[in-house]
Amino acid sequence: MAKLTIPREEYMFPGHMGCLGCGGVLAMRYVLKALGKRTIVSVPACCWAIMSGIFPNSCLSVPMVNTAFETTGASVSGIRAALDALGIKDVNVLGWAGDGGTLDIGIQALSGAVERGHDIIYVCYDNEAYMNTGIQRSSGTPEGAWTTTTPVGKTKAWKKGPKKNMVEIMVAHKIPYTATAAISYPEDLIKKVTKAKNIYGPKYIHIFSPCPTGWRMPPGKSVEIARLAVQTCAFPLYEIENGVYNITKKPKKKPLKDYLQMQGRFRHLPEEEIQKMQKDVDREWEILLKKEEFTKSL
Amino acid sequence: MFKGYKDLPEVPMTWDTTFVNITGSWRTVKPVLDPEKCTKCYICWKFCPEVAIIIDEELKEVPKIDYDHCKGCAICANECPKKAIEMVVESMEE
Amino acid sequence: MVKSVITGNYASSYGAKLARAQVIAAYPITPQTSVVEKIAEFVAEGTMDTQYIKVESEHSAMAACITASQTGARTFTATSAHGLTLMHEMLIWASGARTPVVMTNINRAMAPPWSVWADHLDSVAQRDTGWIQYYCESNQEVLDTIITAYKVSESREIMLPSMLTLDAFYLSHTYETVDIPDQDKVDKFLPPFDPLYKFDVEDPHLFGSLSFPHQFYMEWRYQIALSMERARDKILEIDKEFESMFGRSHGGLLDLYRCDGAEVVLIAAGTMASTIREVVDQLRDEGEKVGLARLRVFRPFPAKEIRELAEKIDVLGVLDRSYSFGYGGAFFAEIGGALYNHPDKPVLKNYVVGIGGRDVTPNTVRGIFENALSLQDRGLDKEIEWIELKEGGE
Amino acid sequence: MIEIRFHGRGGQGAVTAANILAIAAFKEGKDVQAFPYFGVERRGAPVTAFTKIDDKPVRIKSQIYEPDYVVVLDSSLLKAVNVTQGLKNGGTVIINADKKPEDIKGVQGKIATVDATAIAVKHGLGSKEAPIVNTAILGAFAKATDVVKLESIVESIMDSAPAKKKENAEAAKEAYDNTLIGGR
Repeated sequence: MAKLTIPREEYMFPGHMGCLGCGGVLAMRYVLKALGKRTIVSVPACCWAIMSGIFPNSCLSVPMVNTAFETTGASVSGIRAALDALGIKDVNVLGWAGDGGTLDIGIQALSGAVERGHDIIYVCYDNEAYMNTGIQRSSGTPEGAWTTTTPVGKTKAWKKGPKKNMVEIMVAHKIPYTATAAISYPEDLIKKVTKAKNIYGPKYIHIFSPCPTGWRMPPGKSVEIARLAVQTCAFPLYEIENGVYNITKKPKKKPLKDYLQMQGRFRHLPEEEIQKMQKDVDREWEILLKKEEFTKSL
Repeated sequence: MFKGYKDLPEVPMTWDTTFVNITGSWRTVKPVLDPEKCTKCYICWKFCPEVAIIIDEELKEVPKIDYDHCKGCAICANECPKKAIEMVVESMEE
Repeated sequence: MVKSVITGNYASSYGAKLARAQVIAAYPITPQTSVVEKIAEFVAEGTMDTQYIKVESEHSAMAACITASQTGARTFTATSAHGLTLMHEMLIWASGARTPVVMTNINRAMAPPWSVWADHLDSVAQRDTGWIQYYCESNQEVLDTIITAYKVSESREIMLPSMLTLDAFYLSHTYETVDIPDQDKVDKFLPPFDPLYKFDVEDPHLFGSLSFPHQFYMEWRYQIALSMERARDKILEIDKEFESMFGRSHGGLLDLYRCDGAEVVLIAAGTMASTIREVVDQLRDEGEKVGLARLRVFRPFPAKEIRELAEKIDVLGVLDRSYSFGYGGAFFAEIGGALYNHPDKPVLKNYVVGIGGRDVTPNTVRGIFENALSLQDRGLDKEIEWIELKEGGE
Repeated sequence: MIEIRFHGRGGQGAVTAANILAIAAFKEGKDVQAFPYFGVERRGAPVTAFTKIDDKPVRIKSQIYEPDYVVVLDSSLLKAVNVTQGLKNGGTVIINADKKPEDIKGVQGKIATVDATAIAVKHGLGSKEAPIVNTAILGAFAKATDVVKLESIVESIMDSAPAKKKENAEAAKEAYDNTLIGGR
């Protein structure tokens, strides 16, 4: 008789509007298992603003507010300030936005919020494109990917340029805690969110949240693809606490091809492009190992 | 529950949970769990995005699938270490 | 009660302090900066207990105020011109979420070209956002209106945000005598903020989720419309209540000056009105039957009061310190609309004046009155006239 | 004016079906209009789409409340949505179902059925979990009504089907041949 490896308590009701196999739903389910009932969630325009429920239904058992697309950082600042003004203690203030809402339109408010040092947790559930509006490219879309605004065509118009590295941008803000997580490793995810919960100040957690609809793959493969992303080092799992890097999953590296070929959004890639991407992943992984080694030695 | 502006809360907010949404009607294939093969590791419960796999209090029983809400995404079938869950094409029962 | 000589900006900071704003989120912009600087001083000196968020933009200022209000705190902010227009999306959000935020806006011209001087386009252009709008004439009115605005906005049957505006430099940087009321007296007048709905981990709801066309979006908008109508009487009621406690009224929605027996009246908002009062007195002494109607509240629009005034006079001159391209002044358009179905209509003329902070001197006003008076017998000459416009050409 | 209302779920191609039908009618010289109504662009969530066909310009810009025909791309919707609401009497309901019309309960009006799902899967349209049934159901529509000819639908498919044009055209023809039309 196995013991559960993650908390049993649920803060999410069935019947939400998430697509089949949605990674972003699992991300929320796990984060709330770590944060618990005393949590207020601020959600901008994104998949989560819709799937959280259409009037009059909500799919969470914690208070949640929908806000304008650019405003998550500002919205959570307002909530924390009000809680402090009203003397309401031990409530987690959670900003919850997608890659577009975090890396693009919401980056200014996020930078402002963390620079001001508000006691908030900001989670970016990253499905690597504007999925709620039907899979348009964002700065979180990985190089080489098909989206409806990088439709490949005859001119190889897939997404060019590297995925914007939001984690490093947050590290540059010198906030107390930043981490990456993935829905395929809920134990690791929950451990990191719990750690963030007990640190005062701004915390940023970037959660890899596959979108079967947008990545052109069967819904049942969401968790498996998120596992492969970590095992191929396409999406490393690590945390940075006051500038010190700590890699929480050091896999026996699998070839990037295993990860790419399961997804329709990469199916068009010629061999030499895949090789180039493999080199990029290898190089980034080496840099990360060096960062860990170096910052731990200080 | 609300019929018009006279009985609506003036702040646009929700009053109920999504549990009432029968999203089970979305699926075309449904997971069927074979109790013989199930080792009650509850990995299917862990990875279900619909919170539609029900486990008992003492963690002794084979998990039950809430077909009112399961969308048939097949993550559970994909993740089950014992391949105890099979995706079956939804038959046209009434 | 302390009589002192302060600027309109400081009057605004004192208003926020006396109203015990609990969360302030603001971003600096000329000519509003001394509002937020003064508040920072209060906080640093420990004389104001507030959470002051120095946001990175005005858009974030309003976003933070909205969620702070939804959490249950009384919120305040201040901005001007480009800051206000950057907030436009969030202004609509604030009324849609029924968050009674109170904001000071310094009326300033929109670029390009750059101009930091008085102009009403910034706030007039926000007339459709569901915010109650007060246009102040004096620093005293600025301070008092912040306090009364909270009481109106936070009453359960209103629950709508308010902005009060003051002209750049003519008030924001102009020192005037202002009576700063005692805190305990203001506390008696203005009860703590107690919203019916707010974030509560013991009573979770989702605020602001999607509503299908066939559901209740239209009904929520109608509720806002009803609240804005109820705000007419509420503003008058609270203006009287304030007068009984503090001995001052600022004229409710339409602040009339010597309109009894007047035949020619000018309608104007902001500091121009003070100059017009001066000229009205001079012309009255010269036997001219003139008066001033100061448009104090633009939203909700005082249509009834304007109709009651209009039926008694021959000529109504509407001074607009903004202009809606392809139409005319906004006040002129709305006043004309309000009079359309009214049986007795005066001659109605639009004087576009003081754009970009151009000075509205007593002579300017006297010239307008002379033109308006001449219309009594010869009728309307020109429907819209830009006053003291540099034509050049010869 | 002929009004057709489509009921489906996100990802099944209801919106494209309405468009293809409109283009088919356009090819027969008619004036047309097609538009969707959905709040949630979600795979699986109910979607409604409308096609209007007339000899003179179609001007009304509102949903269809009294359809002449209703097309149901997913029979599981019969439980969730009152698909025949406002159906004109004598109107026909075309349903994707592996059942005979007589066995369809709870739906009034003349009924036509075809197993569009099986046809779609057979022609590799969409995936097993989420087959795209729109071109097949349009074949059934051509059979069950005299609004447009099968050839126009096939031609419209060849023009505008985003992918697998030939397979989609085959699916429409196969559905046309296998459509069962009820008596009532």
